[in-house]
Amino acid sequence: MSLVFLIFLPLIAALFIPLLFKKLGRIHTGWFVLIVPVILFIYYLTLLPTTLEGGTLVSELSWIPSIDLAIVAYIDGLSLLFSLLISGIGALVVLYSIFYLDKKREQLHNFYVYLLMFMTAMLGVVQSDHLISLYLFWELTSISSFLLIGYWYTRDRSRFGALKSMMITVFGGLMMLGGFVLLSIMGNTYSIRELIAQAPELAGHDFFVWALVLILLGAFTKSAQFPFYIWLPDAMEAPTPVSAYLHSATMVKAGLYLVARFTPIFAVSGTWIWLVTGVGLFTLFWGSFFALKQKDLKGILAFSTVSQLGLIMSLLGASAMGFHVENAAETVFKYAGFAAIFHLVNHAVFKGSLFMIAGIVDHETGTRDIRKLGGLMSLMPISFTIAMIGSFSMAGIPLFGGFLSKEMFLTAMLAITEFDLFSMDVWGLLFPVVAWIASVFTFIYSFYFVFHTFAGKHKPEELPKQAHEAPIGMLISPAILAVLVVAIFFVPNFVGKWIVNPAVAAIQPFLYDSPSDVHVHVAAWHGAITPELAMTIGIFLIGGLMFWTLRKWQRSYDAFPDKVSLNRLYDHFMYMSDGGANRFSAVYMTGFIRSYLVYMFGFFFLIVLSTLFLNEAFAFDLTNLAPIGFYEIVIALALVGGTITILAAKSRLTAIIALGAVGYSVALFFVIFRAPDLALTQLVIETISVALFLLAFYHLPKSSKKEERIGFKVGNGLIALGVGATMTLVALSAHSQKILPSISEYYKETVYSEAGGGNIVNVILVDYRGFDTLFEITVLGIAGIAIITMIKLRLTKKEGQHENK
Amino acid sequence: MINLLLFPILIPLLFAAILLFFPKNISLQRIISAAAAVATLISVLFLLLKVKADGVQAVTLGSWDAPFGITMVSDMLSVLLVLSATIITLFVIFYSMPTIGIDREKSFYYPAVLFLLVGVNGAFTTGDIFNLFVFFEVLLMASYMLIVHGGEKPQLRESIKYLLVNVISSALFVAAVAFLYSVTGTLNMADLAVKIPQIEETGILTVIAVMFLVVFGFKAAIFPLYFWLPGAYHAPPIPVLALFGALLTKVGVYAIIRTYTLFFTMNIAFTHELLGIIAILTILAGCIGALAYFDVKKIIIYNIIIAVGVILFGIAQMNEAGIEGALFYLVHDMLIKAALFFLVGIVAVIFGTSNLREMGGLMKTYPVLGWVYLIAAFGLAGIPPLSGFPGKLLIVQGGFEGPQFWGSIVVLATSLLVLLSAIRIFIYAFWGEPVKTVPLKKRSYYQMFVPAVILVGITVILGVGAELFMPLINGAGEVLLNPSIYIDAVLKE
Amino acid sequence: MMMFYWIALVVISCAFVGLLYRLVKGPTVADRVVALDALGVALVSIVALLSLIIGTEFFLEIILLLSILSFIGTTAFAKFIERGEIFDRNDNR
Amino acid sequence: MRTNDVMLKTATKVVTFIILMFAVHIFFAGHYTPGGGFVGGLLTASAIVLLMLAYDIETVKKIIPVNYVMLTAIGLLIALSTAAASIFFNVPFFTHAYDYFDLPLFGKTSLHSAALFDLGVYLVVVGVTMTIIQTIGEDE
Amino acid sequence: MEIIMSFVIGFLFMAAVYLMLSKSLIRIIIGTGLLSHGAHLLILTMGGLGGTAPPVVADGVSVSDYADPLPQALILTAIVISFAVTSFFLVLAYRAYQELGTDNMNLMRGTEDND
Repeated sequence: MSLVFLIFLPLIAALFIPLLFKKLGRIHTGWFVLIVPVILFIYYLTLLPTTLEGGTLVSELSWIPSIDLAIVAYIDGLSLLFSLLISGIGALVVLYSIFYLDKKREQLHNFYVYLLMFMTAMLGVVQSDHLISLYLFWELTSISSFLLIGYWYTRDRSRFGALKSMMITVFGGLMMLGGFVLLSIMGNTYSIRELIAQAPELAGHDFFVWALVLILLGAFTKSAQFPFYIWLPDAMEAPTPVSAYLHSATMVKAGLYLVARFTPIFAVSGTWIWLVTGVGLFTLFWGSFFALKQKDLKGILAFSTVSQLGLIMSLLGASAMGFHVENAAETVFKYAGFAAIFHLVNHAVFKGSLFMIAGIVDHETGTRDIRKLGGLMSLMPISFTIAMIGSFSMAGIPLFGGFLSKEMFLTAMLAITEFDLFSMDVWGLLFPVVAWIASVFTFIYSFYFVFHTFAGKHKPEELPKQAHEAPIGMLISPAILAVLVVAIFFVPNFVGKWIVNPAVAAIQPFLYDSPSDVHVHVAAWHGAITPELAMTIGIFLIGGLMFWTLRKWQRSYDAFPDKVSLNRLYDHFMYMSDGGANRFSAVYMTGFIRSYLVYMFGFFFLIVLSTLFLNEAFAFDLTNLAPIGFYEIVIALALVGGTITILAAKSRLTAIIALGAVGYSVALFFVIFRAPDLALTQLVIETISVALFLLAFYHLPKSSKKEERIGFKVGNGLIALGVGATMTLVALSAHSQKILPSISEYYKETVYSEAGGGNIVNVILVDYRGFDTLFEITVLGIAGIAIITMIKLRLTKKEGQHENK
Repeated sequence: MINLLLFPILIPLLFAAILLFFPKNISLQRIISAAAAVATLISVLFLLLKVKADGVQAVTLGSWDAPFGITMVSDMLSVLLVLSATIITLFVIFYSMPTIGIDREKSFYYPAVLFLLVGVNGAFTTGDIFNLFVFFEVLLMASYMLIVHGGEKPQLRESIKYLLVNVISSALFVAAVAFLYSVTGTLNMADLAVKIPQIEETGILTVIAVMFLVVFGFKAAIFPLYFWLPGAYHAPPIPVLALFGALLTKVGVYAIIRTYTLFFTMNIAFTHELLGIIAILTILAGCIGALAYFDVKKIIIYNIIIAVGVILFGIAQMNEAGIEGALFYLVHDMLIKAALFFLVGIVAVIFGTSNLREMGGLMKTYPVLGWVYLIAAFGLAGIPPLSGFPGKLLIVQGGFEGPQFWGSIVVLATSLLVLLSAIRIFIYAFWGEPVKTVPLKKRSYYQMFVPAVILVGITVILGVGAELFMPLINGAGEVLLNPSIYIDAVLKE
Repeated sequence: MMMFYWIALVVISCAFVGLLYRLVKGPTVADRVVALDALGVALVSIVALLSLIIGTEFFLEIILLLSILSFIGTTAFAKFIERGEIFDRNDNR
Repeated sequence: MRTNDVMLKTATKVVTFIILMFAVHIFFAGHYTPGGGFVGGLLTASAIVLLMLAYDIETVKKIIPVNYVMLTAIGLLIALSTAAASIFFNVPFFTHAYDYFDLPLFGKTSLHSAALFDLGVYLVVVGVTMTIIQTIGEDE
Repeated sequence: MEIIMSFVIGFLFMAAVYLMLSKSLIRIIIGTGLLSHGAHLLILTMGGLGGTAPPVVADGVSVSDYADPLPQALILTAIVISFAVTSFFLVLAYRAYQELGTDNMNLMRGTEDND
C-alpha cells in the first residue's frame, strides 16, 4: 500500500463522515471513525521489523513537478515511532470520545472531520521527506487545531483560544517555511534526506544560521516553548479528547519531531545546541514552576506539558553534542538522544491518560476547578488509580516508566558539564542545576494534580453535578495507557530496541550507522548510588517537603503581576492589530481628499526629483531649439496671466472665464506651432467646456467666504511648487537629451503615397493609429451613457436598498 | 486568423455597443451580456491555445510596420490575464443579476461592465505605450460610470475622489509618455526595448521610469499612492466592487510588470531596488488597513493592496523564481479576490450590514457558506495546497535569491496578518452567537452563492492542480525574462 | 507688408487685453457678453493675421469656426441674461 | 414669460444650415486639410445647440427625432465594423483600402474606407455631445 | 522656445496642483482642466517646436519643414479624452451638489469610519 495514500486515508474517510452522521445518526459516528486509526496502527506495526533493520520506505505523490513540489512519504525509525503514536493514541482518543461526546447534542460530524483531518496532517508532518510537503501538513495541523479548539464556537474563550493558537503556530510555520526555502536554496533540493547527505557543505553557507533560527522558530512555536507556550493553556478550551490528542500527545510534539529531524543538519552549529538546549531547559523550569499556579485541572496539565516538552527539547539539543565528541557512541554523550525519544514515548502515554482523567472528572463533576474538587478517591476509585499511575510516572517515581527516562535525562544533563565546546565548560553547570530544580517542581505539581483532586475533603456542595464513577467505556482508553505506563518500566529495553533505537539512529546518523549500533541499556538500578540517583532522591525529599507545605506558599504566586506576563504581550499585539491599527490608520486615512493628494503629490515630486539628482540626469542644452518669437511670448504671458487670474479669482464666474481664456491661449499656441487640427478641436472643446462649467455651476450657492488657513495655503503652495518644478526640470532634461530620431519621419514620407491622405495628423488618427481613435470614441461613448445614467438614475431616494444604509 | 488576439477586445465592444440600443429590456440585456462574456471567453481560450502552440502573437494594426502602427501583442502573460479578467467578468455578470437591482440593470449597467472588460483586455494586450493610455482611459471611464452608478450619496462622494486621483494619474501618464517620446522618439514597446539599450546616458531614462512607476502606481495602489482606494472601493455595490478589486489594480500591476521587464531595465540597481522597497511598504500599509477595520468589505479591500505589494516584490527581484511567482500570484489574486468579494457580499446581504461587530453565528444557518469562505480565506493567506501558496513560495524564494533578503521575511510574516484579517471575518461572522439576519430567498441566495463557489473551486484547482498551469506561467515568465522573444515577435514579422 | 501685419497684430492684441479685462471685471453681465463677442472678433483677426504671416491657408477653417462659436456663445449668453436659463424645456409653457 | 425672439429664430434657420454645410465640408476635407470627423461632429452638435437656443428642447426633439444614445451606438458600430472589415480579408485589423476614381462633377476623387471610419467618429461625437447637452438641459 | 515652454508648463502644473489642493470643488475641476492643458502643451513641446509648416501635405514644402505630426495626433486623442472626463466630472459635481448639498470637499469626508 502506498504510504502517501495511507497519510490521506483519514482525510478520505472524513469525506464520508457527514453522510454517516446524517444517515446513521443512531450509531455514534465515532465507531466508524475508530476503524481508521486502528487500521493505520496495525499497518504501521507491521513496519517495525523494517526499521529495526535500519530500512526505510519511500513513496511519492507529485504535486507541481515543474517547481519540484511533491508529497513524499518517507518512513524511517523516527517517522514510524511518531506514526505509531499518532495512530495508536488516535485510536484510544476516538474510543474515549465516543463516550465523552453526546451523539445527540454535539455536532459530531464536524468534530470527527476535524479530527481525521488532523490525523492526516500529523501523519503527513512526520512522514514527509519533502520540505514543502512537511510545511503543507504542518499548516494543516494548525488549521485543524484551530477548528478543534473553536469547536464550541459560541463560547468566547474557545474562539479566543483557537485564534491564539493559530496565530502563534502559523507564525512559526511561516518562519519555518522561510528556513526551508533557504535550505532548499543552499542545497538545491527539497529532500530532507539529500540535505542531510550534504550537511557538511551547508554549514559554510551564508544562510545557514538564518535557516537554523527560522526553523527553530517553527519548532518552538509548535512545541510551546518559551516564550511561545502561551497558546497552549488557552487551547485547553478544546473538548478534552482533543487536548489529550493534539495538545499533549501529538501536535505539540511536531516541534520536537522537527528538531529531531533536522539535528543531523544543524548539529554542527553551536548556536543550535545552545538555543535548543537552553530554550528547552528554560521552558522546563518555567512550565513546571507556573504549573503550580494553575487552578484548572487542564491548566495544570497544560503547563506540565509545556515543561515536559521543554525537557525533551533540551535533550534533543544535548543529543547534537554527540556530533562534536570523538567516538560519542561509547561515552556518556550517547544518552541524550535515547532519553529524548524514550521520554517522548513515556510522556505521550502518561499525559494522554492524565488528560483523559481530567476530562472524566470534568464530565462527572461538572467542574475542573481544583479548588472545588477533592475527596473523589472513594467515589471514583478507578479514575483515581489511573490518575495516580500517570502522575507518579510524571513525577519520576520508580515502578513507572517516567522514572527511567527522567533519570536518563539527569544523566544527560550531567554530561553537559563535561562538554568543552561552545563555552559549555563555563556555563554547563547551570544545566543540571536548572534541570534539578525543575524536576522538583514537576514532582510537586504531579502530586498537586492527583491529590488535590482525589484526596482531601469532598465538597459536594460546590460541584455542579453529583460526582460518581465514569462509565466503563470512558475508562478503557486511560486504563490501557496506564497499563502501558507500568509495562514500560518493566520492559524498557524491549521498547528501546523496537521503537526507540531506530528513531535514535535517525536522529544521530553521525553516531550510528544502523539501529542495532545503538547500545543503550536501560535499567532502574545501576548497582550503585550514581549522581543521578542521588539527585532523584533529592527531588523526592525536597519535593515531598514542599508539597507538604504547598498551601503555605502557593499563594505567593499571586505576587507575579499579570501585567508583564507574556499573555499580556499577545493581548497587546492583538489590540495593536485592531484598535491600535485603527487609531494609527486614522492618523493618515483622514477621508479628506486633500491629505491624500498631499501625500501623493509629495511622493511624486520627491521621488522624481531625487531620482533626477541621484542619477545625475539633469541636463540643459541650448542647441536644437526653436527660435523665440515675439508673439509666442505674448501668448505665454496671456496664458500665465489667465492662470494667475484663476488662482486669485474670488468668484466662480471669473475663474471659469479665465479658464476659458487659458484654453484659448493654448489654442493660439497650437496655431503658432503649426497645428491647425489641434487648434480647431481645442477651440470647440474649450467653448463647450466653458458652457458646461457654467451649466453645472449655475446652481451652486455663492462660494463660502471662509478662507483656508494660511498654513494650509503655504503647504499647498510648496507642494504645488514642487510638482511644477519637477515637470519643468524633467522637461528641460528630456528635451536636452533627445538622442534618437523620431518615428514620425515615416508618416511624413508615406502619408500621400501609401496612406492616400494629405493631412498627416488626420491620417494618423484614422489610419496609422486609428485604433487609438476607435477607443477614444469609445471613451466618449461611455462618458455619454455615464452622464445620462448619472442624471437619470437616482437610487438615494429609495432608502434601504443597499447594505450601506 | 491573425486578428485572433483582438477578439477578446472587440467582442465585448461589439456587444456593449449593441446593448446600448435597448437599455430597458432587462432579460435581453442579461442574456446578451452573458453571451458576450462567454463568446469572449471562448475566443480567449482559442488564443491561449494559439499562443501556447506558436509563441508570442503580434498584429500590427492597419498593416503598418511595427514601430509606426499600433501593435497588439499577446504573450502568455497577457493571455493569462485576459483569461482571468474574462472569467471574472462572466461571473460578475451572473452575480449581478440577483444583486444589482432592476433600476441599475435598466441603466446601461451591463454595457458598462463590458466596456470595462474592453479596457482591461486592451490594456493587457497592447504593445504601444500611448495605446495603453487610451485603454486605461476606456477602463477608467467605465469604472467612473460603475462607481457612481446609482448615484447614492457615498458613491457620489467617493467617486469625486476616485475621479480626481485618476485624472491626475492620467495627466502624469501623458506627461511621462511625452518625456519618453522626446528621448527615444518612439511609442512602440518592442521598439523601446530595442532603442533604450542604445542610449548611454541612462539618467533621464531612470527618471522617466520612476515617473511611469508613479503613474502606474496610482492605478496599482502602491504605497503611498493607494489612499484613494479604500474609500472608493467601499462605495459601489458588491458586484462592481468585485470587478474593481479583481481587475483594476491588476492593470496597473501589469503595466509595471510589462514596462519594468521589457524596456526599463537600464538601471535595475536603482529602479528595481526602489520598486522592491515600495512593494514592501505597500504590503505593510495594506496590513495595517486590513487589520484596522471591522468591516468585511474593507478587510478584503486592503488585502488588494497587500497582494499588489507581494506581486511587485516578486517582480522587483528580476529572477526566475521571483517573476514566475509573481505571475502565478497575480492570476491567483485576481480570482481569489473576486471570489472573496462575492462571499463577503453574501454575508453582508444576509446581515444587512458590512460591520463585523454586528454579525455572528452564521455557521449554524449557512454552514456551507462558512466552509467555502474558510477555504477562500486560507487560499488568500497562501496556505498550501491552495492557490496562494505556489506563487508566494516562489516569490519568497526569489527574494532570498535576490538582493532583498529581508523582503522575503516580511512577505512571510505579513502572510500571518493576512490570515488574521481574513480569519477574523470567519470568527466574527460565522462563529459566535447567532444574531438577527435579513431573510433571504433561497433562489437569490443560490444565484449569488453558485458563482462564488465556482470561483473558489477554480482557485482550488489552480492550487491543487498547479501543475496544469505551471507551463503557462513558465511560458509567461520566459518572455519576461528574455525580452528578445517579445521583441522578435513584434519587430520581425 | 509684413510690417503692416505685425502692427495690426500688436494693436489687436492690445484690444484683446482690454477686452479680457472687461470680461473679467464686468461689472454687469451685459458688459461681459459684449466683451466676449468682441473678443471673438479679435481672436478671428488675430488668427487671420497669423495665417497671413505664416503664409498658410490651413487656418481658414479655424477662422470660420471661431466666428461660428462666437456667434453661438454670444447668443447663449444673451439668452441666459434674458431668461435666466439657457435652454427652454418647452417654449409653449 | 414669452419673449419676442423672431430675429433669433429667423437668423438661426439660416445660420444653422451654414454651420451644417461647414460641418460637412470640414468632415470631408479632413483627410487632406485640417478637419475631420471629430471637429465636424462638434460643429454639427453646435448647430443643434443653436436650434435649441432659438427654440426649445421639445421642439428640437420633434424636428430631429433622434435618440442620441443610439446614434452613439451606431457610430461606434460603424467605426468598429469599418475597422473589422479587414478581418474578413485576413489582413490585420484596421487595414484600410482606398483608390482614386474619376467621378463626374467631382473630378478625380479618392474613396477611402478611412472616411467611413471617420463617419463613425462623427456620429459618436454628435451623439455624445448632444446626449450630454440634452440631459443637462432637461434636468435644469 | 522649448525652454520658455517648459517653464510655462511647469507653471501650469503648479497652478493646477495648487487648485486641486483647495477645498472648493469647482476650483478642483478647474485645476484638472489646467492639468490637461499642461500635459497637452508638454507633448507638443517634447515633440519639438521647430516645424515651419503645418503637417498637411502641400506643394513646395520639404518633408523636414513639417511640424512633428505624431505629438499632434496624440494630443488630439488626449484632448478628446480629457473632454469626456471633464464633462463627466462636471456632471458628477453637479449631481454631488444636488445630493450632498455642498461643493466643499472638506464636508465630503470619506467612509473611513475610524471607530
